[in-house]
This record gives sequence, C-alpha cells and structure tokens, in this order.
Amino acid sequence: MMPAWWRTDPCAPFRIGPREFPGRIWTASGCFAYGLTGHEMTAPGYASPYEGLGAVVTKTITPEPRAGNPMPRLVETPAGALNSIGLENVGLREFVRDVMPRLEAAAVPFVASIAATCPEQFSDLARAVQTAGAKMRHWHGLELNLSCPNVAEGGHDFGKDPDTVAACVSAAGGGAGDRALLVKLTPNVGDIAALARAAAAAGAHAVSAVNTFVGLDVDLATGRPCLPRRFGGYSGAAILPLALAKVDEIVRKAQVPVVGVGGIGSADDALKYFALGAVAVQVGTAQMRDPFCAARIARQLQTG
Amino acid sequence: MMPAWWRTDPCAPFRIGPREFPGRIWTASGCFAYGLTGHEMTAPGYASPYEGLGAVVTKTITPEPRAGNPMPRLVETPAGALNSIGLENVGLREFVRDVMPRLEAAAVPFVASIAATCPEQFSDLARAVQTAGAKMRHWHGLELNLSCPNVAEGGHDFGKDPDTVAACVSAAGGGAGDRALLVKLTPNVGDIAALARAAAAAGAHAVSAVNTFVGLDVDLATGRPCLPRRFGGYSGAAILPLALAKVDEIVRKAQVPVVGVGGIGSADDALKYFALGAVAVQVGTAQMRDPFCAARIARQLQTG
Amino acid sequence: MGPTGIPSPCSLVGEVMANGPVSSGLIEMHLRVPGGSAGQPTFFPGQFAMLNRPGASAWTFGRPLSILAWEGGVVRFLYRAVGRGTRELAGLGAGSGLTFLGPLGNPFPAETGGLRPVLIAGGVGLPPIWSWLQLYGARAGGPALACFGARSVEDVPWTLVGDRWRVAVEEALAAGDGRASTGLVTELVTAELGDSALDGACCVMACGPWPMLRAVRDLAAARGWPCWLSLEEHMGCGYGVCKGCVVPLREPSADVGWRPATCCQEGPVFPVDALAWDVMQPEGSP
Amino acid sequence: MGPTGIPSPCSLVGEVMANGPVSSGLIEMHLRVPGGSAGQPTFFPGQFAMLNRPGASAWTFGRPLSILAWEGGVVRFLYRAVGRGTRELAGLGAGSGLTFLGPLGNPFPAETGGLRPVLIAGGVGLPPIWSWLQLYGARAGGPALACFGARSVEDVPWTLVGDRWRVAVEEALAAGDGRASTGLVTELVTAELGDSALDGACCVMACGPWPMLRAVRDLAAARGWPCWLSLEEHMGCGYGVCKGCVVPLREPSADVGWRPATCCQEGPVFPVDALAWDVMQPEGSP
Ligand SMILES: Cc1cc2nc3c(=O)[nH]c(=O)nc-3n(C[C@H](O)[C@H](O)[C@H](O)COP(=O)(O)OP(=O)(O)OC[C@H]3O[C@@H](n4cnc5c(N)ncnc54)[C@H](O)[C@@H]3O)c2cc1C
Ligand SMILES: Cc1cc2nc3c(=O)[nH]c(=O)nc-3n(C[C@H](O)[C@H](O)[C@H](O)COP(=O)(O)OP(=O)(O)OC[C@H]3O[C@@H](n4cnc5c(N)ncnc54)[C@H](O)[C@@H]3O)c2cc1C
Ligand SMILES: Cc1cc2nc3c(=O)[nH]c(=O)nc-3n(C[C@H](O)[C@H](O)[C@H](O)COP(=O)(O)O)c2cc1C
Ligand SMILES: Cc1cc2nc3c(=O)[nH]c(=O)nc-3n(C[C@H](O)[C@H](O)[C@H](O)COP(=O)(O)O)c2cc1C
Ligand code: FES
Ligand code: FES
Repeated sequence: MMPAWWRTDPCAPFRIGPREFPGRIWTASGCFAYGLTGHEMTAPGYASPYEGLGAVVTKTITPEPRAGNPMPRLVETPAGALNSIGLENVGLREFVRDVMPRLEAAAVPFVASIAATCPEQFSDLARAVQTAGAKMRHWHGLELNLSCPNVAEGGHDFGKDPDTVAACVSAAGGGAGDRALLVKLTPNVGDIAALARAAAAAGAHAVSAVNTFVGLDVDLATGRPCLPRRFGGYSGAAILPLALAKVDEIVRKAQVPVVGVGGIGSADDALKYFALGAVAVQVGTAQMRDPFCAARIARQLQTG
Repeated sequence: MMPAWWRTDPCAPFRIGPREFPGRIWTASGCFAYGLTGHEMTAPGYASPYEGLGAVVTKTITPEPRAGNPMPRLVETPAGALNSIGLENVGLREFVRDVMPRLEAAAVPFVASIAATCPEQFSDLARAVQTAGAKMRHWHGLELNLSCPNVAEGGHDFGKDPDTVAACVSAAGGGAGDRALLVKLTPNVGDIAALARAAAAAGAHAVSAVNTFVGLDVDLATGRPCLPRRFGGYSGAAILPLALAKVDEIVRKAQVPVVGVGGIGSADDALKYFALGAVAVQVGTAQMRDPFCAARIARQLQTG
Repeated sequence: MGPTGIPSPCSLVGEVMANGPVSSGLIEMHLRVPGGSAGQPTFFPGQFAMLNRPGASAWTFGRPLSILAWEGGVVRFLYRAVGRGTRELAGLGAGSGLTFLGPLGNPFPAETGGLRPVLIAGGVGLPPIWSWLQLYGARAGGPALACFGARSVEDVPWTLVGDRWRVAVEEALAAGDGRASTGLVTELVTAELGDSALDGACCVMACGPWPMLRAVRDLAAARGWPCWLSLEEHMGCGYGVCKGCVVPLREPSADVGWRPATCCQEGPVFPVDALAWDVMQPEGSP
Repeated sequence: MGPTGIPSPCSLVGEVMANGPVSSGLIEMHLRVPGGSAGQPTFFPGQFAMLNRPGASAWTFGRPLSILAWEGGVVRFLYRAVGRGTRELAGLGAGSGLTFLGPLGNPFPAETGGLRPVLIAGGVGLPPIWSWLQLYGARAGGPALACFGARSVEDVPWTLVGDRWRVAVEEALAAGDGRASTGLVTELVTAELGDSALDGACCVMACGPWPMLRAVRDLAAARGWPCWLSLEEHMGCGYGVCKGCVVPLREPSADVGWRPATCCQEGPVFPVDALAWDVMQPEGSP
C-alpha cells in the first residue's frame, strides 16, 4: 500500500527543462547496457521491461570505443557490489550510427550518457548525439557522466571540482538544445550541493545523483585488493542511506531538479527519493538482478 | 583458518608513537560507552569482554556534559545503521574524576576520546586528561574526535579542513606527551589523505579512520527523515568497503600509522584492514550487538 | 552476579527448541541456552534479552524480547511478528541457532511492601507481568489482581493466562463467550477494583502499549498508589553502551528539569514518578 | 523466442520442489516455474539461469547455474555448495521461493556436422553436457563418448551418469570398484579414444574446471577436431548488460588482436578457436 502523501503518477508525462519525459522511473547508466536487449526478455504479466519506464539511460559512451578494465570487474559484498568495468563501450561512432536508430525504432525512451576527459570532447560528443538525435522522438536528453570512478585519465577528480563541472556543462551546449541536459554527479566529495549549483548555473536542467562511491575489498587469500585497479564503485542497497543524504543536500541547497540514483531495489526505496523531492529516479544495480525491476517499481507506484 | 600472509599476534604489545599498547584489537568510541560495564558481562569461555583487547576508546567527551539529541537516535538499515546520538556524554569533569580512575582500577586499557568546538577547547581537554592520567598505567592515549557528524555547532565541517585539523592537533599538545595522540578522521571529504597528512605534520602519532558516513533514511509513513536531525552517521557492515578504501588512501598517500575503523564484525573483516597496512583496528557497531565481539576477533586472529 | 542480586548478562548462542503460535497473533519460542547456574535466579521478571541471528545473517541490532520464563536451560519468549526481525524469528524452525544476550535491564520489584499487587498487561506486554505473577504472586501482600488486554479473543494466549487472569478484549465478543469482557484492559481493572481503592492501597505493575501505560499511570495516580511501568524504546545495544534508547527521567537539579536515561539499563521498568511525563512524546521518548 | 530458435529469457519466481544431495558433494534442485509454452523448446543444453532469493533477502547478484533439465514446468539444477550463495541455496527447503532468470546464454551446437561427439564433463560441469547427451545423443553422427570426472567415487552422482558414462575419479579407488577408473577425465578420454583419432574426426564438447578445459583444448587441437567449451566467469547480470563477465575473443581487426566478449551472452559456450588463449589468465579472464 502506498503512503497517503504519495499522489504522483510515475508513468504520467513530466517535464525536465525543455523536454517532456514519459515517466519518472528510469534505469541507470551502465546497468541496462544500451537498452536494446529488453524486448528479448519476458516476465509473467509484463509486455516488456520497458513498460512504464520514463527512460533508459544508456551505458556511458566515450569518443572512442573502450575495452574496459581487466577482470575481475565485479565483487559482491553483503548488501552491495563493487564494480570496475572501466567504461567498456562501443564508442561514439557506433552509438550514433547503430544504437540510437535502433532505440528510436524500438520506441525505447532514452537518455544518452556521455563521458569525456575535457570540455572540448564533451562539446564534440554532445554535438554528435544532438545531430544524430535531432529528429528522434524517443531521445529525451543527455546525461554528462562527470563521475565515473573507474577511468584513470579522467573521471574522478575531474568531476569533483565545481569549475570543471561548469566548463563541461557549458561545452555541452549549456542546455541550449530542445532536449534535457542532465549532469551525473560524483558523491565522493565533501560538498555535493556545490557541484549541483555549478551545473545548474552553467545551464544543466537537472542533476542525477549519485554515481558510485569509492570502495575497496580485499581478497583474504592474497591480502591484496580484489579488483586489479584496487578501487571500485560501490553500489546497491548498502548505499541507499548515503545517496539519500546526498540528494537531500542538493534538494535543499541547490535550485535544480534532482534525479535520484543509488540503492533502489523496490517501490519503497524509490518513494524515499520522491519524499525528499527528487523528480525522477534511476534503478541501477537492482536492474542487473532483474531486467523487470524498474518496470515493476513503476507499476507498483502507479497502482499502490 | 588464517591466511598464510597473516603472522601478527594481535595481542602482543606494539607501539604507537611514544606508547606501547597491549594489543591491536580495540573497541571504537561510542559503541562500548566508557568501558566500565564489561566486567558485568559473561560469555562461555571468556573471562571478560576485555580479554585480548588492546584498548577501549571511550565515548567522546566534551567540556560540559551533553544530553544528546532527541529520540529516535537509531535507525537500522539492511546492512548497517544510522545513529544520531548527539554526543550524549558525562562531560570532562566526571570523566577525569570518576571514569578514568575506575578504568585504571579495573585495569582496562583505554584511549580517551575528546571533542571540542575550537582548538583552545581541545587544548584544555587534552591537558585535563593528561593531568588526570599522568600516573595511570592503563591510559594509553588521546583520540581527537574531529569528525562527529551529529553535533550542530562543531563536528562536521570542522574536521573537513586540513588547517583546522592541524590547529586542533597542535593545540592538544602536538604529540609532545608520553601517550599516543590519535586523530579520528571524517570520511565525508573528497581527500582524506590530506587530512591525515595535516594531522601527522602537526604531531599526531596515528589517525583513526573512519568515523561514520553521513546518511539519511526516510520514514515512509510520513515522508519525512526518520531522524529528527535529518542526517545520521552510517556505520556497520555496509560501510566496510568504503572505510577500507579510505584507509587504503591514507596508507598510500600519508606517512602516518592508521587505526582502521568501520564495518568490522568478524576476524575476516579485521584482516582486510591489516592487509592494507593498518596497525590496529576498532570494532564499533558490531560491539553493540555483542559485547564480546572484539574479544572474539582478538582470540580468533591469535589462534587462527 | 552483581551486588544487587541481578544475574550477569551472558552472551551466548542458543538453539531454538520450539517456535509456534499460541494465539492468532502471538508466538511462543523456546530457546535452549547452555549453562544456567543451578540454584541462582536466572532472571527477574521484567528483564529481557537481545536476540539476533548468528554470523553473516545477523541483523545490525539485536531484537529485545522480554523473558517469559527460564527454567532447566530453556528460555521462553512470547512475541508478535511485526517487522523484519520478528518475522524472520517467526520463520525459524527447531534447531536454528540464535544469539542471546541477557538477562538485561532492571526488573519489577520483587516485593510490594505489603501492598496488594495489581498486574496489568497488554498484548506482547504479557511476559514480564506473567512471570512476576508466577514467581511472586503467592508471596505478595494480598491476592494479586491480574488483568490482560488483547485485540480479540482469538489473540489471547489462553494456555498462559488460564483462569488466574481476567481478560479484556477490544473486539466485541461472540454472544455467550464468558472468557473475557469487552473493552480496554484499564476499564476492566477499574471495574474489578470497584471500591477497593478505599479499602486499601495497591501496588500497580504494568507493561503494554503506550496508551495503556498512560491510562495505568492515571489510574494509579488517582488513587495515590505506587506504580511501575515497563517501557519500550528502540534499542541498539540493549546493555547501556550506545545511548540509543533514552527516556526522560525527572532530575530537578538539571537545568531543564530532566535527564536522559537508558531504557535498556536504567529501565525498562521505571517507577511512574521517576518519569518526566511533561517532556515525553506520545510514545514515551524525550 | 528469438529468430535463432533460442527461447526468450523469462524473469519469474519459482518454487523449490526438492533439494537434496545426489552424491557426497553435489546437490540436485527441482524448481517449479510457472508457464512453459507447450511444444516449444524450454532451453538448449549449455544454457543457464540466474537464481536469487526473492525480496529483501536477495543477493546483490544472482547465481548462475546451468540447466540440467526442464520438463513439465520443473527445472532441474545440479550444484555444489561452495560459498555464501550456494550454501544458502543448499539450505532451502521445499516450498521456498526463488527468483529465476533464464534460459540465458548460447548453447552447445545441436548438430555435430556428422562427427562423433566426445562429451567431457568435470564435477559441476556435468549439467550442460548431460543434457546434450540426453537430447541429442541419439541423433548425433555416431555413438557419443561421454566421460565424467570427479574427485572421488563418492562424489559421482550415479543416478545421473548411470552406465552411459565412463567415469574417472582423482582419488584412488577401493580395490575391486569397477565403476570408475583412477585419474583425470582427460586421461580417460585419451585412453578411450585409443587410435580412433586415426579412424575418424570427432566433435568435442566440454564443461568443467579450467585445468580440464585446457587439457581438452590440447586434446582436440592435437587431433585437429572442432571443440566447444563452456566457460565460467563471475557474473553480475547474466544477460549481457553489465559487462562484468568478459572473456577475450580473437579479433584480428582490433589493435591488440582481441576484444572482450560477455561470457553470459556471447557465451558461456565458445568454439575453442574463437578464444584468445594468449591473453588469458589461468582462470580464463583477459
Ligand atoms: C525491553 C523490551 C521488551 C520487549 N519485549 C517484547 C516481547 O516480549 N514480545 C514482543 O513481541 N515484543 C517485545 N518488545 C518489542 C520488540 O522488541 C519489537 O517488536 C521488535 O524489536 C520489532 O522488531 P522487527 O524487526 O520485527 O520490527 P522493525 O520495525 O522492522 O524493526 C526495526 C528496528 O526497530 C526496532 N523496534 C521496532 N519496534 C520496536 C518496539 N516496539 N520496541 C523496541 N524496538 C522496536 C527493532 O528492534 C529494530 O531495531 C520489547 C521491546 C523492548 C524494548
Ligand atoms: C554459466 C555458468 C554456469 C554454471 N553452472 C553451474 C552449475 O550447474 N552448478 C554449479 O555448482 N555451479 C555452476 N556454476 C558456478 C556457480 O555459479 C558458482 O559456484 C556460484 O556462483 C558460487 O556462488 P557462491 O555465492 O556460493 O560463492 P561465492 O564465492 O560466495 O560467490 C561470490 C560471487 O562470486 C561468484 N562466483 C563464485 N564462484 C563462481 C564460479 N565458479 N563461477 C561463476 N561465478 C562465481 C558468485 O556468483 C557471486 O557473485 C556456473 C557458473 C557459470 C558462469
Ligand atoms: C556495473 C555497473 C556499471 C556502471 N556503469 C556506469 C556508467 O557507464 N555510467 C554511469 O554514469 N554510471 C554507471 N554506473 C553507476 C550507476 O548508474 C549508478 O549511478 C550507481 O550504480 C548507483 O545506483 P545503484 O545503487 O542503483 O546501482 C554503473 C554501475 C554499475 C553497478
Ligand atoms: C551509536 C554510535 C555512537 C558513536 N559515538 C561516537 C563517538 O562518540 N565518538 C566517535 O569518535 N565515534 C563515534 N561513533 C563512530 C564509531 O566509533 C565508528 O567510527 C563508526 O561507527 C564506524 O565503525 P563501525 O562500522 O564499526 O561502527 C559512534 C558510532 C555509533 C554507531
Ligand atoms: S540500547 Fe544502547 S544504551 Fe540502550
Ligand atoms: S554478467 Fe553482466 S554482462 Fe555478463
């Protein structure tokens, strides 16, 4: 049963910046790939994993394809997981040539996640996606991934500085297009609201909070970190209270819509973000466990 | 069975700065009160919960007694907990007059945790404890709590700035005494190694890492945060990978011994910290579940 | 065993012997625990234990349950499955391991100072009151009046309350069911006492939900009787170290007139006069 | 059901029907799953499912287990309890719920192109090979040679391997135990084949631990036979979206000569020649 204060239809259209999204329950980048395999999946009572979804945020792409990090790339922990995928992705060219048209053809609402190592690259990526998507009905926005902790040359420290955040947002067009411009923030900073304010001031229509937390696990047999790159991104149920705290800080200290991400595995978890003022939520790690996770949450929040 | 690389006797004396500690398995501040009630506890096969312990870090005290925060003060989450105790403590006077002599009489090895809102207060607190403990055999050191997230007027932002950390350490005597001077760091910063370096440069003999992470949980019935102060300190199994990552950063980027704290509930958890180079560990939340938790870990790491 | 005669709390792993319903909503669990020093009291009525699952499936915090009985190395509990922990407890079969820390807390007084005991229990508040009646009922100053309140007649654990107890149920009774009266347990108590308030003083002991405890307080206060209440607070440690479970106690010397006291260690049983009712929230917290 | 005839993976909740040991170390589980479209193939040998516990007790990631059989709405698995997940699985009684995502991955080829099948399974590698033999063994190009390797004779699930399989065990056999030979399963295969390498080509299919797979690769390569291996990698999603389970595939057009391929989606069955053995670590990862 839904709490009395919950009156929102998560599957009704709503607006972020210039763009209307078909719903508020999304899947998070990197946890549902490019959103292309869902139609192969079935579940009793569901037409597809896209049912009721507001958007699939596609796996972050970079200017060139990336092979990603060495294995192992995943470590399960008691209530979460560490990942060190290393942004394995098909690269910009294949994304705009192959992935975007297929998503459009399959009528999957999507947000394209992009990452780069400098503002200029963000500009190039954003322009290429905008060009490819200009006529697409199902492409709703860009999410600038300023926070992936697994990439040595860019990523982390990159997104920790408000000025760099602002520079990347401006380079990506500063929200001038007709689609939503979102910025995915790293939680690995002392003051996340400052990053959100910088993003908003530079033209972002919303921020997605949060990406993974820096974590480490040790292989007891060897006494060495489990992951070849030592650190991984911590996600899953264990980070829910941490991510909620970050979202609350942004909501109260920055004037920008927030898309909540982190530890959502059930309708109750999603409701906690909405209670704090998030406009939409993304399901990450739990979507890996069940391709219908986000769809089930959408239905449950709709029907109570 | 212990891994092959583990050859340390956690119950053998070892040194931190000028002081020899009786062992490497400690209890964390705030999770075993003042260490005075353990002798009332029994467990099959154990003489007391102090068996094999290197130190009890006592509940953080402040210059004046504090009544703490309103209830509720605790929220359990799937693999951890949020607390907002608000530094309820007996205050300096009672601590030096009553608590310290009783710990000394009971031969409980202890580290006194102190918190203040400015360097001058740290100086007063440190001096008072040093005077009271000068002749005590079982008082091993001071832990400056620069990181308690529940106190409105000081705490949090306080310990996030390397200069303030250095100023507090200097004020507390800068490690000039004959007992160990430790600094407990907040993990809620982008660069914890910078705090550790500042503490070390100002004379700290070791850092304790980490205190709780800022977290929040929502009461679904009301849609409001569960804790009256919104945020609480996140601890327990869920934070183990986060705390290990922080400890690893300090070990590799600051030249200072590290006492590992966060999420330890078993000998395996403790071993992960030792594998990364921690010189000792503290058991917090798990000690609340079982007063013998630290003692059991000490025995298991000794006998394998 | 401390100087006050309270047994030392012991941290151990018990084994579930039996675990099943004794009424529509209440479950009784028998836990075999090792040791148990012959001749010494194992617990005092009002004391509780923190229960948890062993090893990696442990909850962050144990769950406090009052001790119903402890005999021959078997501790008995009576509980209701309300949330994550108690639901998991309810699912445990015989042979399951369970960590046990107890007995904890301060019990009800064993003596009533010659006064007739009035015992009032609501729902899962039964265990401490039931064990008091079992252990001290006979030797108290006059025949005890024991009243139990439940939601419905199906929710009453008849094997426990038998006919030593008067029973009140909130849901209307089937016609002709003479085992209980309809209404609140405090209404039942008032009716049972009749004019006895004028006859002689009683000593009241109660455990149950907050609205009941407030009514009990008023009932005793109106007659000027001593009254002891067993309170519930969310607990972290259960043994006084975390300060997560405080209730406000009157403390005239404090600036604010009260001080926080741990429900687990200074309580859970408090004399009604010690509590700072004016600063309490509806559920008892400061 | 996709164009290749592979059934669509389904996300559902099954119910454990039976779950118990079939040898000293191996457990067979029967899971009743809803649906199952009559007439259509439910799975192909080599496919697997991701299993998890439902609701709040779910593991972050499902556990991949090969499908042993799937008939009449009941899926059968054969597994060994090695860690947290499989130990919890082993503890589930009949009636327990279990989430199921499957069938997943690419199977072994159904046809051997007229070649005689040589089937090699080690330990918990049995299910895909066993189901291949069950489903296609009769129609393949010549009588299949099926060899199973186990640690000890007690570890062999005799009800499954019956006498259609040759069995090799690593621990020395009791005198007179003629059910198995002592040694590695690949030694047994070599012995069984004898000179047949000269007689005619075979098609090799294998699943088991890495040292076995490497020996199988060499065995097939030495004879120039086609060979298919089912690989294991730690998995996050099992359906291709997380890129957590990659193995290196030869890719001459890539700078480095290989590319990462998902074990769960492009595999777990790979033709031996597709794998970039030179960049593999001992356990198969790039
Ligand atoms: C001293 C004492 C004695 C008790 N004796 C009994 C008894 O004999 N029988 C019985 O059925 N219940 C008793 N209770 C209440 C019992 O502890 C709670 O019902 C139980 O903790 C609920 O846990 P949960 O995981 O099912 O609920 P959840 O709501 O999922 O629990 C979440 C957290 O809140 C705590 N919590 C929730 N409700 C309560 C509550 N009412 N009191 C204290 N903590 C709570 C839990 O311990 C846990 O830490 C007693 C409580 C106290 C303090
Ligand atoms: C395609 C495929 C088919 C499989 N079929 C079977 C089968 O039929 N029977 C069987 O007994 N086992 C099979 N396995 C291995 C089985 O998945 C592991 O034994 C199991 O995941 C171990 O989980 P755990 O929680 O007990 O171990 P833990 O070590 O506690 O698991 C920790 C994490 O590592 C993963 N993991 C650990 N060992 C393996 C492994 N060998 N392979 C993949 N992931 C692992 C777990 O899934 C989990 O995510 C298969 C593996 C794959 C990839
Ligand atoms: C396997 C994996 C891969 C991820 N890849 C990306 C990515 O490419 N880009 C990105 O912005 N976030 C990525 N994330 C982060 C998630 O989108 C999400 O922010 C994070 O996992 C927290 O949410 P969760 O707890 O629901 O998983 C990845 C997470 C996981 C677990
Ligand atoms: C109830 C509670 C009270 C705490 N009080 C203090 C405190 O007074 N001073 C302090 O330095 N840390 C305090 N902490 C933090 C712990 O000492 C420890 O750093 C933290 O909980 C992480 O370790 P854990 O996961 O083992 O609990 C407290 C933690 C808890 C759960
Ligand atoms: S529960 Fe920890 S002090 Fe009472
Ligand atoms: S396990 Fe996720 S891609 Fe293979």
